[in-house]
Amino acid sequence: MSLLLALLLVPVGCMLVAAVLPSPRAILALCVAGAVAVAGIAAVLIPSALEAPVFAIGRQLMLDALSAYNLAIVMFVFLFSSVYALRYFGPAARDGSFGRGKARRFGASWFGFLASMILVLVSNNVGLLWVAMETTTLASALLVCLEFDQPSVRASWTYLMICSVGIALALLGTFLLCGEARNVTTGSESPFLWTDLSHVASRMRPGGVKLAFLFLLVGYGTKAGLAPMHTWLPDAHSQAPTPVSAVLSGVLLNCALYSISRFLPVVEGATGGDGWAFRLLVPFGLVSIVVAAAFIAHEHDLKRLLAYCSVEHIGIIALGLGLGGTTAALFHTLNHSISKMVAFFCVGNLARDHGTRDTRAIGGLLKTSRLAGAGLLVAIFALVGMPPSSVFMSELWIARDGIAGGHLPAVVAFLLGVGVIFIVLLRPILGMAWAPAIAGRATVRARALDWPLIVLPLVLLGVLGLWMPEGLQDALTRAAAVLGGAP
Amino acid sequence: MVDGLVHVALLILMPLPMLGLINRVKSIAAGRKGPPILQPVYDVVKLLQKGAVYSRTTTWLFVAGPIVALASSLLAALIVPLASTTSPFGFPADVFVFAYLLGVGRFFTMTAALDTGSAFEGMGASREAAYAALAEPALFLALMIVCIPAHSASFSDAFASIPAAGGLLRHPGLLLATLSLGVVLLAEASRIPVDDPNTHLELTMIHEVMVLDHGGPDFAFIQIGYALKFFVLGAVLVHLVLPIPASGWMAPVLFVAGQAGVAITVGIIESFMARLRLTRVPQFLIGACVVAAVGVLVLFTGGRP
Amino acid sequence: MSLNADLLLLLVIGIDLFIGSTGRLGARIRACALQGLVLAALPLAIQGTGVLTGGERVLHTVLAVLATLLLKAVAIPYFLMRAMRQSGVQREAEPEHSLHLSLLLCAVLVGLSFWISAVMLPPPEAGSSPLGVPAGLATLLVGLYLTVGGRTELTQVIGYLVLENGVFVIGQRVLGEFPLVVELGVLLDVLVAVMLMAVLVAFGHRQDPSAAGNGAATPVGGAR
Amino acid sequence: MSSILTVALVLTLLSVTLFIVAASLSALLGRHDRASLAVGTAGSVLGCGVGLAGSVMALLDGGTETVASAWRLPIGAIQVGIDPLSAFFLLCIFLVCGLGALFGAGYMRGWLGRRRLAPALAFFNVLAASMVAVVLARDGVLFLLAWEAMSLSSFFLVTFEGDRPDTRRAGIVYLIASHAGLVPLILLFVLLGGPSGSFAFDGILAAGAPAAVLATTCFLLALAGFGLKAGFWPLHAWLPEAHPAAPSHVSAVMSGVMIKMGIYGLLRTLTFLGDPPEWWGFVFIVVGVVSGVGGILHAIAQTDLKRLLAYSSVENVGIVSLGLGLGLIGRANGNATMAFLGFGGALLHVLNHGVMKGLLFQAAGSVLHATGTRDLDSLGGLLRRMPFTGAAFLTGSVAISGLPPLGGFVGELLIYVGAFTGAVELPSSSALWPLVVVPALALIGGLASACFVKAFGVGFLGSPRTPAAASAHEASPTMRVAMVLGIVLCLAVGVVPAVALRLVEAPAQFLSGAATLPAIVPAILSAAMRAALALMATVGILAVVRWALLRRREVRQAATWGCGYEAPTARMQYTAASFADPVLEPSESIFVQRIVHDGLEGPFPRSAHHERRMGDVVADRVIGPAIRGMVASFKWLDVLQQGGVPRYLVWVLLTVVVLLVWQLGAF
Repeated sequence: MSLLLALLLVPVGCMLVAAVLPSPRAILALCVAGAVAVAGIAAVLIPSALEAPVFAIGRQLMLDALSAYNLAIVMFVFLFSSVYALRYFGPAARDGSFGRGKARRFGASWFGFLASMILVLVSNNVGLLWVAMETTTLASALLVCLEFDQPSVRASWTYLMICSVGIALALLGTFLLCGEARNVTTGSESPFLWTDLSHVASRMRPGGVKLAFLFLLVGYGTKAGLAPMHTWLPDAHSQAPTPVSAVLSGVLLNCALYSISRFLPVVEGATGGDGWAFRLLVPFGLVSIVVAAAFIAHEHDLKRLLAYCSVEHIGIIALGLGLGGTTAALFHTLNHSISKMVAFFCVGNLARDHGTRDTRAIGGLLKTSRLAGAGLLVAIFALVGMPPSSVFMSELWIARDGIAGGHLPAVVAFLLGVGVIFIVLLRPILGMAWAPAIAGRATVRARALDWPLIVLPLVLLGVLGLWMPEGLQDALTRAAAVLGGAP
Repeated sequence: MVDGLVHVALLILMPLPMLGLINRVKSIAAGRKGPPILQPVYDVVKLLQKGAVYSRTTTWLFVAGPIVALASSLLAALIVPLASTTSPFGFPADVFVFAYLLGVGRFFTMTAALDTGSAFEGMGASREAAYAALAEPALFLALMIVCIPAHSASFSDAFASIPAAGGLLRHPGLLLATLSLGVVLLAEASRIPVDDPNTHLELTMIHEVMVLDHGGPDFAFIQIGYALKFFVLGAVLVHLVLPIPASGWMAPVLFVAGQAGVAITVGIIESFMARLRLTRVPQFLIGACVVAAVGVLVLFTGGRP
Repeated sequence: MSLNADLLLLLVIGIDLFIGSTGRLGARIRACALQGLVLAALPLAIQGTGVLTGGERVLHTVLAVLATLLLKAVAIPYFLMRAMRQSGVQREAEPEHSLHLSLLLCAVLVGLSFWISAVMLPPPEAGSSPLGVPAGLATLLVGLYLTVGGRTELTQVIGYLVLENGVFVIGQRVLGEFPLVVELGVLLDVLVAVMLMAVLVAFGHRQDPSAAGNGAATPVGGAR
Repeated sequence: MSSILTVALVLTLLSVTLFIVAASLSALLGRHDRASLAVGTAGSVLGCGVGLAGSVMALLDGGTETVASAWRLPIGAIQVGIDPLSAFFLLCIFLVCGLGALFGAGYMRGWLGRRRLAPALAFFNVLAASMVAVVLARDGVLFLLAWEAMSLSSFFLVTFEGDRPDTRRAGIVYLIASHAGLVPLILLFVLLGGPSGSFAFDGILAAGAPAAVLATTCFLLALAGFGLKAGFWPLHAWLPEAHPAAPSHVSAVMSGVMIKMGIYGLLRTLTFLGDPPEWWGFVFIVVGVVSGVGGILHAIAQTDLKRLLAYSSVENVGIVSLGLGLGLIGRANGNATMAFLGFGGALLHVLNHGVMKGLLFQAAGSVLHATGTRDLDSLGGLLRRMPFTGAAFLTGSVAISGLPPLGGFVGELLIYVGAFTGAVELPSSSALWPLVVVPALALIGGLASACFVKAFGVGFLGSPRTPAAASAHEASPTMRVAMVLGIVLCLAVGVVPAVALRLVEAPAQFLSGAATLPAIVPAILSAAMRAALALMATVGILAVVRWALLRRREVRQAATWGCGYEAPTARMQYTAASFADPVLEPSESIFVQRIVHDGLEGPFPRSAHHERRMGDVVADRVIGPAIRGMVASFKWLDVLQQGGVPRYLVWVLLTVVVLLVWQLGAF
């Protein structure tokens, strides 16, 4: 299917074009146009991929229900973030502080980032997956240090270092797994392709596969931001320009988790399907939630707050997978991406309006910049799982599936952890809402572009909390079927 | 019908002289002759004929206080059987209504006291509130000891069943109930050792200081209401102690004798006991609650009667 | 399996120990380059030189060997040396442990990796070098040790490269050949290294490298 | 399925629609305060009127009906239904919310021009709608949704004056509390829905009563989750913070009905759990005694009028809990009379408390409106200046002290009789438990009298202590209308208890399983009515007598007799704290006292300040330290995020090592 290839090549092409375009504003426009184009291709591809897997380049690329579902989320967030980038860098592009060099660097890395994420999702080859994953690190590290000042370079350095080591471990895991697979593949079967791996899984030796999975889990888990390997995340997410933060938090983590989850059916097939691999995710999920709670309690930087909140939600998704709530976890992925994206947009606007991201220094949230303030408040309410946001629904769903699977202690710990985060995350935000507006700070009117960027996703969250469209339900079921589930 | 008439007659004739009797006993114990037994009646009649002086601070509530206090005591007195085991106004569960009627009277007496805006009367009201709250459980527990054997929360049934249960002496629970009720009587009727009706130091008074500002008919109402309250609680005590028959001429005689006994006992207590320190009063009342609680436990040991 | 492969793998381990025992950055970088050279030679040693003259995967192998050689043995060490000179740091500032201790630790790590591959992993297939996994593992562990224990960014990068080399060796041992993706991976490592180098240079310009990377101390940032 | 029920259900749903439309409109009219006030109020009042009709119809019909919709929630389903239990609580909601909205229309005018009113009106309507939805929900997910909407909307109402520090504190405390309560509720519904695989109440009921262990777990979870909302001691700590902070008509709704949603939830959960073991009833009795006595003692200790009322709500849910305990014991022992009396008394008290606490909060609000303060010791003499408000507060005070002839008495009487019935008719091993209720209720009643004499006496009687109190003005007409309606309701329940009985009859039978109305109940209620009427008649007669006596006599005005002291000032009146002291003295050790005292210094001291605050023992001794401890214990995790790249890598490696060691056996 050539469309699948186009999905990859269009961003690559945009990347090359962005690297040579002369005007920053043209590059920003290209970002939007390119994102629209890729989203359009994805929109054509996804329905058919949900029905049956789509292949390209001799089965090296594949888009099945699971990756199509994730691709939809990626494209959604990416599209919105591209528009937001226009809004975010627009003023700087006009006054010259977003110069040509920076713009080119941004445009190229932006599309490189998109291409690598798409590659993560569409690769049918575990090696290719690894390469794509590494590429996302590279592209996003460039984006993180776009400003190239001390903190951002430092954050970028930490990010590169930790994730590279992590991903090296994942490579080791990949080698080990493929080594095991190589012993049992016959004929045209390749030890590198998902499609074949799942066929031969039952013939592999459980011990070797388990060892490989441990490395894969820690390796890709580092990239996904599961605690205690999450340490790079708050720095990188808070130092990146806001559109980048939104994509990092909103979808890059999902991609990493997607990589782990892809291995689950293979490992399960090799180990007799007793849920060993799924169970391994549970402690990571719980630890992530607890660690996030602990750090949110002391944090004052808005973007770092959101970054830790991502650690929490990735933990919840991992927990959901581990407890047998595969569908719920996938639904939660969507909800988290949307809400985190909006939260970052709002924080970006607020930080620009107030000149700071320190929760203690911002007051009159709902007065000084009304739309961004209200949007942040609503987004945070959604993120902490307040109904009627869909996050509440997916968390409830995970709890239900966990109980149905007989994991009472884990569910109790999960609910308690989420409850603690509810409090510690809302406290600074409400503090900003209640604190008197800083004297002399004029009310900042929202631009026309801000309205759809902030309001649309929030409305979507509310709608999804109260109404499950037939199509989404179907997609979730099909995507979950790819993963199977913990017994 | 006759019973009802006797009831009303006793209600009209006895309460105020009982107070006179107490004073007489105290005087005699102090070696004085003392005022006539009917002195309280004379006082009330005189008060009823007087005009009134109202504080500029007060409102209609100040006037309402004595009226409600008297009305509630009157109704309570109609509920409790006097010289009989039936009362003209008895009904199922009247025990609870009885206690709450006394509560209404107290509520309005206290608010009337606060209406004057005087620190003294506030002081009295505050103490009244505290001690009444502590006396309440004792009263209810004691009444339960009486009512449970009768399987009915009505005074008529309960009093009728006491002789069947063997009276006071055969029933240790009943004895404890009597003790407890005695304390409640002293507290509710503001007698020594809880309160001293004769003191002239406002700082130490409870009931008297609450009604300092009332005069004329209002004060008369208060005095009558107060006497009725004493009388009706005394009546309950009498029924616990003496086997008052359901009817017949013996009933009024026994009852009047019993009430006189109550008055004399109170008079003797007042003569030979000092007022408790205010901080000790709660202990005294909690003690009454504990006694009544023990009475309930005694009642339940070996199966409920 | 030829003797050559065993010798090469032994050499890899030896280089690990050397890197662990020297405090001079220049020496470490050179050792790294040597290790890259060895790694480039490894496929030839395993598959025999005959692979260069015939067979279906000639081009493939040649390219892999050349890429490895070029990158791991030449380009990266060159960049590292440049970065070292620019940052002005010649040796590990005040090594945390004495170098003897460091050497001892590396020796223990090497021992550990032999033990792990003997006890925990399945025995090697007949005909393949028994040294493959232990050597790879040892390289990996020493690399990790250098990364974690490194006090300057340069040491950490060197450690990371050693670690990569370890994964590379293990991959070769486990998979027996270079699949396309591993080659891509090698290329990527270069990119990573270049990135790291860029960062390093940035640090060099902005002095105070010792405080770098302390995320918790990052002040609450401005409008971003 | 009867057509009356269908109509009733449609009417209640219509009321929800009206609330939501009113909420949206008043929010959209954001900048036009007057318009949004008018629209919001009209919507609430209209909705409550419509809903009231529906709920009364359903209550009189006494049947059960459930309707499922085809709407797809992500999980769960939209299912609503009405049965006697729902209908009764709907009645309470519509009554109290309607009066609250009416009062609020006048009350909110005080903020005109100073604050945007639209949010308060919108959230008030949302609160009403969500409470109705809680009661109508027949699916766990829908229930939780409505429950959280209720918490959230009331949170925004509590923080209406978010710029005040104490309000902020209250808001945070409230948020923490309501979320802490949500966790057990989620677990509860997940556990209940687990076996049947769906959250629908029908499904849960159809799955049959859960096994004993599961039932007990569910019971305890419900007690924790719903008890927190209901304000059971010691889960009450949020209540005295949150309720006073809200605008007064909202406090009225929160105290009057919102905390009763906790009671509703408990009762609804009990219907799922099959036949209750006896000890559940004992638990309720213990909870009731502790809440009642603890609540009222803390109420007496308060000098803040609205805080006092909030603590009194804790006391009153304690009384409700006593009734529930009796009902459960009755059911466990198969004694339908006792069960009916217990549940009936509890429900009647729910209704009564809604009305009278609504009235009291409205009166307190009108005082706040007029004087700008809630501090009792800054008030005084208000009855002269605000006769309507004073009468309302007095009526509420008498009623909430459980005194005849007002409503509060009837509910307590039923509970007393229920307890007595239990003490007489149960096997003697269990009979002591109901007997405990009698002295407990008596003590609570006595203390409540003391509390409200203090509140009314210090606040409304005597002479004004501050200029603000001296210049107080009467409430506006709409506020007065609301209060008069409240007074009438209080009186009506007390004087015509048969009507009140008709309202609780169906739900009490539903809960107790009594096939018919126990014969003793009408007898008692008619007796109560006679007592109330007789009392009123006697008071009337005596008033006439007094009038006749004084008609021809001299009636003079003078200063209060000061025992010879000639220059009394208003500051010399007895204060709220002094009044409370003798009552609290026996129990002083349970309070956490904060005494601020800058003592007299030197031979000629200028002025001195002495202040005593009675803190909440649970909040100050347990919850506060627990939360601080938790936050402090998070500190040690900071080690994860210190030390830069090398240290971060150590964590990654450590994870690998731990995993390897942990899973060593798996290879």
